[in-house]
Amino acid sequence: MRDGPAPLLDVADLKTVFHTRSGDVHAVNSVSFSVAPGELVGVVGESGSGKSVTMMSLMNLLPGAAEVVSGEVLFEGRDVRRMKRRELLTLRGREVGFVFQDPMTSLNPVFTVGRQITERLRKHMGMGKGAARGRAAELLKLVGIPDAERRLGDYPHQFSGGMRQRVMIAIALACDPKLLIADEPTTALDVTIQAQILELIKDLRRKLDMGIVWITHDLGVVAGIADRVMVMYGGQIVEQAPVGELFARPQHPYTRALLQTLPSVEGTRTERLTTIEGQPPQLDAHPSSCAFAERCPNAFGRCMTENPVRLDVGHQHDVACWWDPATGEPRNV
Amino acid sequence: MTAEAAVEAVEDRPRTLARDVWSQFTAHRGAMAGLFVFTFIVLMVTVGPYIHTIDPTYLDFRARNAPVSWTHPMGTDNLGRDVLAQVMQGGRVSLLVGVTAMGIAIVLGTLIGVMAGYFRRLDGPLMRLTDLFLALPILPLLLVIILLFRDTLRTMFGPEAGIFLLVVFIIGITSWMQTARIVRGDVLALKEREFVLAAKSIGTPAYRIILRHILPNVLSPIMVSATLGIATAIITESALSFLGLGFPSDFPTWGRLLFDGKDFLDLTPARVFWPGLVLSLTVLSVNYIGDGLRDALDPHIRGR
Amino acid sequence: MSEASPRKLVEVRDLRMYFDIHKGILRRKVGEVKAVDGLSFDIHEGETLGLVGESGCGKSTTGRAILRLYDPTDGSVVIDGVDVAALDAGALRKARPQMQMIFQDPQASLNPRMTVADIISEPLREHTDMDAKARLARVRELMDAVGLNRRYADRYPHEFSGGQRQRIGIARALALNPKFIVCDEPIAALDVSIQAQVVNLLEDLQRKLGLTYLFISHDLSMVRHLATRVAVMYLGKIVELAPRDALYARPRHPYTQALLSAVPVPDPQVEATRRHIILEGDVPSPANPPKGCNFCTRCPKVMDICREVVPEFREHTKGHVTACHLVDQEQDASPLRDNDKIEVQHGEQL
Amino acid sequence: MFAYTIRRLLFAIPTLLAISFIIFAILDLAPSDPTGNLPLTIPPEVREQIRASMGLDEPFAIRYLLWLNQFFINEPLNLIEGWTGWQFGDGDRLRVTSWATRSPVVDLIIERLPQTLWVVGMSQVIAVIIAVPIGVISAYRQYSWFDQIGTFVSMVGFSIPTFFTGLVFIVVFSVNLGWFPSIYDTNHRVTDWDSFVFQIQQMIMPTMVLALATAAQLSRYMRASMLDNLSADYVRTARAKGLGERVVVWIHVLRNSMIPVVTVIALNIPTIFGGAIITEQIFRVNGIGQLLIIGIQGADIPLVQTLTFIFAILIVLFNLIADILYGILDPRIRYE
Amino acid sequence: ERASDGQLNIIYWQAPSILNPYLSGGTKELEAASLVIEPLARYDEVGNMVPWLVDEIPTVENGGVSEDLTQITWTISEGITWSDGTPLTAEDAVFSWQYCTDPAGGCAQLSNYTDVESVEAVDDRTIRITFSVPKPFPYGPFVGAQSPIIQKAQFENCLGERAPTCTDENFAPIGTGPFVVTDFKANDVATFEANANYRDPAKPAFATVNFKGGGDAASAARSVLETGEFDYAWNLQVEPEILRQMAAAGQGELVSAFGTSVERIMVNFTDPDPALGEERATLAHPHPFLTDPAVTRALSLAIDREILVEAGYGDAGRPTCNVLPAPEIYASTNNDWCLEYNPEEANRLLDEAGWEMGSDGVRTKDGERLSVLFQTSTNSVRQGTQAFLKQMWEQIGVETELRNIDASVFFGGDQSSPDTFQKFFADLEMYTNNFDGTDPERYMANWACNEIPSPENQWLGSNMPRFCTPEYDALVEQMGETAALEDRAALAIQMNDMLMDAGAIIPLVHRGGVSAKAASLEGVLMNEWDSELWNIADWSRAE
Ligand SMILES: Nc1ncnc2c1ncn2[C@@H]1O[C@H](COP(=O)(O)OP(=O)(O)OP(=O)(O)O)[C@@H](O)[C@H]1O
Ligand SMILES: Nc1ncnc2c1ncn2[C@@H]1O[C@H](COP(=O)(O)OP(=O)(O)OP(=O)(O)O)[C@@H](O)[C@H]1O
Ligand SMILES: [Mg+2]
Ligand SMILES: [Mg+2]
Repeated sequence: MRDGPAPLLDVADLKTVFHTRSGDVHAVNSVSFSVAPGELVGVVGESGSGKSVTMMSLMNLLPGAAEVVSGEVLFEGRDVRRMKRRELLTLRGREVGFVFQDPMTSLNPVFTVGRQITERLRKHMGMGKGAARGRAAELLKLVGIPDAERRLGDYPHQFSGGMRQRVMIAIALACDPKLLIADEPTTALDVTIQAQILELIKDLRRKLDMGIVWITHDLGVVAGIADRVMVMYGGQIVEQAPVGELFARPQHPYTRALLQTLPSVEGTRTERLTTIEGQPPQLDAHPSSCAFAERCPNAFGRCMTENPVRLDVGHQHDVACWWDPATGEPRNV
Repeated sequence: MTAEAAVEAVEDRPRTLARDVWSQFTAHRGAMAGLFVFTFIVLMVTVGPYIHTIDPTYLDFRARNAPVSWTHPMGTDNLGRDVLAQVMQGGRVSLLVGVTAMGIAIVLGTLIGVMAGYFRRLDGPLMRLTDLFLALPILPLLLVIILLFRDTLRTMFGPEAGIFLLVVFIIGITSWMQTARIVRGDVLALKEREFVLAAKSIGTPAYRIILRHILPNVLSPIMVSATLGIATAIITESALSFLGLGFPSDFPTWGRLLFDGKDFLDLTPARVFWPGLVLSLTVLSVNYIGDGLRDALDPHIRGR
Repeated sequence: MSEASPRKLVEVRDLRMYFDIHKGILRRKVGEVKAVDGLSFDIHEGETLGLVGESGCGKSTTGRAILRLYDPTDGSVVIDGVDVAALDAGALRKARPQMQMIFQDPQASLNPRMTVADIISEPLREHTDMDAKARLARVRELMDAVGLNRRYADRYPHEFSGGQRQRIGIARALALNPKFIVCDEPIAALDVSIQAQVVNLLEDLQRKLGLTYLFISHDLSMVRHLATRVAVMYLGKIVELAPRDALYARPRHPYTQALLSAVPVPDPQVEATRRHIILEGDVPSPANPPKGCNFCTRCPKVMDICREVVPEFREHTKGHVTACHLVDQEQDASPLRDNDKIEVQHGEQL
Repeated sequence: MFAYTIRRLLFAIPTLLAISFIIFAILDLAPSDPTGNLPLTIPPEVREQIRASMGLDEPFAIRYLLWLNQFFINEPLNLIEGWTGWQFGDGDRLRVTSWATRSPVVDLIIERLPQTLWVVGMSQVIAVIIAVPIGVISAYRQYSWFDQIGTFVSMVGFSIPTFFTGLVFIVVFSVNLGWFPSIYDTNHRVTDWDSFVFQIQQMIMPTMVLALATAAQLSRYMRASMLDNLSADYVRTARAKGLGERVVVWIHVLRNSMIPVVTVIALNIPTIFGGAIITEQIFRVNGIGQLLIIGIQGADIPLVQTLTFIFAILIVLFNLIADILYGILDPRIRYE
Repeated sequence: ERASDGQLNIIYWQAPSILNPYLSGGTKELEAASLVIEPLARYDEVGNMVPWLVDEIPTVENGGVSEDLTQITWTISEGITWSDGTPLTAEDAVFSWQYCTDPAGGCAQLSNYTDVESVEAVDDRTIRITFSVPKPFPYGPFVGAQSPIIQKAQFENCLGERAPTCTDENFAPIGTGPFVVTDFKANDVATFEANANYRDPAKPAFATVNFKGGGDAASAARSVLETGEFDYAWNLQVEPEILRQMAAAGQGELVSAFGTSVERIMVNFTDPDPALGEERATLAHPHPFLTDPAVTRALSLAIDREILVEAGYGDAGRPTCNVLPAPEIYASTNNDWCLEYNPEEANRLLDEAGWEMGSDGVRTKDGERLSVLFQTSTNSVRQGTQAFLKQMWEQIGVETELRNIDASVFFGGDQSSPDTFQKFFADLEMYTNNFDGTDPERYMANWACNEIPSPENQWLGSNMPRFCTPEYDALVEQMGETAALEDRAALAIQMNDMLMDAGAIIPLVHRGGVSAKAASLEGVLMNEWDSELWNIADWSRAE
């Protein structure tokens, strides 16, 4: 499956645990994936499935209670988890850009937007004050904020939600990163603004040739921009395929259910929505069974005793499920 | 969300809020230690005098400035009074002052805070009133009020009860403002919460919204203010004693004992050490209990 | 569709809700946020009117003003023959059981310190004289109706999942057998997999109990699924109101068009070929709306007249109302032909 | 912001007037008497005469208005004259006069301000210097041993009355160790290095007593505020930008955390003046707190009235400052 | 040699608020001012009058006092100058009199000029004072710290109403004393330097004086006895064991002297029952039981005064049974029965008088309980004493309720306050009183009938017990006409005994002053009759 260019990011067997008062939460369980340069990988999954935690684990941006217990993160072949502090800072600052979930709170309210952009430029691009300002204004223009020069002096609260999200993108893009990780950057926004931003990203991606990881739980968005999609459930990647392939031949029961629950603005209107019954899994122990088994219409004995491994089903498509939808029978592996 | 759902999946027995709070509270080590110490002190001052039966006001001239011994576990003072007996007696008063004054402050503060927060029309006047009280310099006023009303109260309730009421009243009436402000802030936010809107859409009248929806939800800042209130009231009482106000000198309180004993630091250190220790321990334990309560009552923390 | 002419349950006329802005040394009123600026529409008995629009355009305010949770600045709201906008406190309280609301955030709309049974029985306590036993029986009934396990009656909201919490909210709204329910983004805070459950529940209940919904949402695909007719709001005004299929198939107002085109479709093939209308800029502030048409600052088809004259709200085809100069002009050029057809189609569909 | 400030100032006026009236009235009702502390050998007639010479026989309203006039018009004019050398009228205005010293109250207060400001001011500075790092580190390493000990110590500091700490300080550092003087020399002038050292020595104990009590409280606020902010999303953003931990904590988080703390500090200052009363008493700093106590003990009503009222003004003023600071520090409020 | 011993550090824990003794009657002000301004004659440490700015004390014998006792003539010594170099003249004395007697000035020392008809400057150095009545003891004006001479040139514009506005003058009077004010901070600190024009060129030994105030007595004592920061500390009303322990540090020592101060219990002969309303504590209603001498005598007998002294006063107190304990010749010995602590006798007396012990331990007679309300001013020693008394009286079946009132209220004499010692709305009250100088005439007149406080005289009056007998009044009168010292002494003793027998006053402790001085300080002669600092010019630092 990795036959394209050498991967920009390669993650293997990543495990992250939250140590809380009421016990450990295994938020990420043996996640492996890779991102090629210039590739846009969409990550979908329901709330709490570990999308954000996975991405934060990569660059060690987890909150205090969390711990990456195992796994390997290679960025251009360099092992991120064994990096020295300084090297890690440079990696975060120069080569990776992050856009976080909530634009309303992700900017520091007491510093001007200009300062929050130039800060990064000055530290990691070694720019002087003036140069950094110039570049910051350029960036704001790039993300489509009018009157950029003047708005550098404004504070975050003077921007609307959509504009703040664009500022976040500007910060993320400031040092021409090789990898952009965007964590639900449009979930909080209106559709029209979301459309603006999606357009912007498509545009930038063409221009800058970045690898992008785009987290969302909106399958529509994924369908619109991603090259490849990963589906997460219960802290694991349960399915992974190029976008067309996934929508055309979803393999995992969760993915299939998800696609069916969605009404659409176009096409035929369903009379009744399909639902996924049951509760999301509890993450208090390392899984010994399939996390989706309890809600799965096709679950059978093996699902309860053995956590499925990811199986290649061809067309660069792999899935972690013991059951084969094509045959309607368990896979024999 | 998942965590809560998870909780639900595991436990089927119905749980109550109180039990939840309690289990969270017991997980707080400091708070439990505080509760233990506080209980111990309360027991000491309530049950103690039945075990150590020396009359705290009895002057045993031959035993003045006695060192620590079995008969006088904390020694005696310069007039031969037993310090332990006084500490226990004083503790009753100090604790009672703390609790009652705090009670007044909390009731007033909550009432005014809720009124100001909930009724937009009352907000302005009540907050001005709060500002006014905040801006009143307490100390001189305390003095004057005590001087003014001491006699009336004394004749009405007797010397000790009278001054007790006065001290408690004054501390209470001058320390509700913080609570009022905090409560008002919370009520302002709560008022906009959808469950209050939901109650309104049902047609629940204002007073019942306040009782049913607002008050229980401002409970946690109130509880925290309450614990802080006990602590400050005890300290304020002792400061009053320091300035020669407050209770008559033959009526021990912890502050009074400290004040009277401070010059004897070299001679009979036990006389200052023990009241100082119980005073500090009480304030400390109450503060820790407050800390624990805050955590336990905070749904954000509890939810996780 | 108009032949059957179902009874109008709710009639909103020229509803306005302005919030005052105070500024300066003396806190004098210096302006108003025109959150809702002259809405008129009807809701028929048994139908679902979808209300869509961007964040901050005044959807929630509309819903609340209709239920008299805000005192409207102007206009009338007649629900079942009673003008609730003009009722006094006592009469309003009596009218409350008729109309209920389901809220956006299931967490925030439930008092975290009350048990489920308490929450659901609160309306019963306020409006009926049932005793505790009768109330509990009714609560159980309601919990069954919304698909909550009866055993959970004395649990607290935080012990439930989002979807379950929303069910509690729905049960509370149903307690007094209301005719009309305002659903203020009841699914926005829910996960995709749970949204469907709640929407299905709402549909089932409507069918069973003959409820009338005002369904507020910014999720156009859900609205398409659920609503009978759809109103599109922009900056305090309705810009387009039409039967659902007419609106989705043939949006007329440029804003509606942009909105629909911006909704991503979960199908890579469709997405690859779809043309998105990308609007420039942000929504203006309702405190300071532009002169003329509210949409003129972002409209891709803006004309000079739009910056001057407020477009009128006109019913060009039966049941399809638009407020747009462009539509007016097109209409004038080619009076009523295409639209007749469309209308007929819709009539059949409904 | 400006309008807001002006508005607050305007609101302060009726509040202050109300307070002035309350203070005046309550103190006037007080049964204490300026001649109460005179030796008993002074016969009653003489006492009567002394009272009359103090203007005690005027009716209440007149005295109140007179006092208002003196306090709000005459004294400010005098101060302006003193500072600028300008002359308004004949300069012979009736002033608020203390009964005990027979001298203008305002002069007494001005004379005492330096030591109070020095001690209270320094204690605040030291309190902040102690409290901020403790609060920051406690929060940054929440539940570490540093945090636990910090919490414990600050709670202990919070729960011991200052009169007690002060005394222990004197016994330990003055009597037993002989390091610092137990009595503050208000006449001391700093002229050279040695006198500077002495000034520091004599300030250490009163300042520390106050500072410790304040720091205990401040560090709690600081910690809570830091905890709030450390988990905020923008911190993650800052880290993601590749900023070092030091910059993240000491610039991004601290700046935000200081917003509530600074207002707490500002609100605290008037109470410190109150708390300083006891400290001043213990170390003979003889600042305005001690003046107040003497005034109360000596029933020097004009002095007490003026001082309490000045305290009230300070409280109102610092409330205002707190609010304005809040606005200045927090841009969300600044552009209201 | 003048100004050779550096700085003298004095601490008065109550700080002086003004340096003009005419505008403040407080001891602290008087004593601070005594460094600067002086009277014509002073009392020495044993109470003898010594000429100060004059060469000799005028008497009838040396012709200084007229035969009819209405005139006294003082002659200022040669060459006495103010610190500004101008000579002290009789005019200054005349001015001092005018200054104090101006009705609008509010002079606190007015009583020193009682009955003075005129003060004249006969010549530059001769002052003649004329009294309106014969004065057997004509040494009121210009004798002792209470009535010093102020400079006319300085205070000329400060007469009457203007007195309080002269802040500069009041804070830095010019005097003839050994020191000159250099700086004065009211209620805080005063600094002085040696007077260059002082009459004795070798004095004072100290170049400067730092006169600090504030804090409390215990810490003032500590600063002299333990830390050695100060040389002299005044009025150390501290528990004796503390003082003793501090003195053990060796930095300094305690000095004490006895004057006329007596801590006493005043017995209310009138009924303070609040139910009486307006007539509360007036002669209209005699006290239900305190007028019974058996009761007061029993109360007195049941007091172990030794314990009170030991617990509260130490070396600065001794038990006394007289309200007039000094000077020596005035002290009665007829009441010494009370020195012996004798509860049995007290119980016997009460039994005899028909007071029967009740089941609750309180005696009753005709339904009247022996229950007293006992008030005093707030002060830890007094509260200790109160507690002891309460316990001692419990032994004889007397129930005591204690009350303490802030001193400024208790002694404040405010019409509206019910808590003043003059209203005496209690059964017993305790405080200390004394008299200035050595002559008890005015003091003993305190218990005349016309001195009884009542609503009619706005409760002004010094006869707190409301004791009133014609015999006593007659003695008061007689004393005003008697000149010979021995006769005056006999009269005083007689009056003292009369009060004791009636039980109007229960004396407890003869109180002395205690001060502390640094070990290195020499020349201190503790004086209770005049300013403690009376001879500060003679103080010096040991080598
Ligand atoms: N600070 C924390 N403490 C404990 N558990 C946490 C914490 N943060 C996240 N988790 C848990 O980790 C799991 C994964 O969370 P994550 O935020 O990655 O989900 P997500 O897929 O990003 O969801 P969403 O779509 O809602 O953003 C969840 O079960 C969550 O409860
Ligand atoms: N109480 C209020 N005071 C002042 N302005 C208000 C108030 N409530 C709402 N507004 C303003 O009115 C406008 C409409 O708000 P409303 O909440 O109705 O929008 P909405 O369409 O429901 O948005 P969302 O999709 O975010 O819920 C907004 O600009 C809002 O800022
Ligand atoms: Mg996430
Ligand atoms: Mg809304």
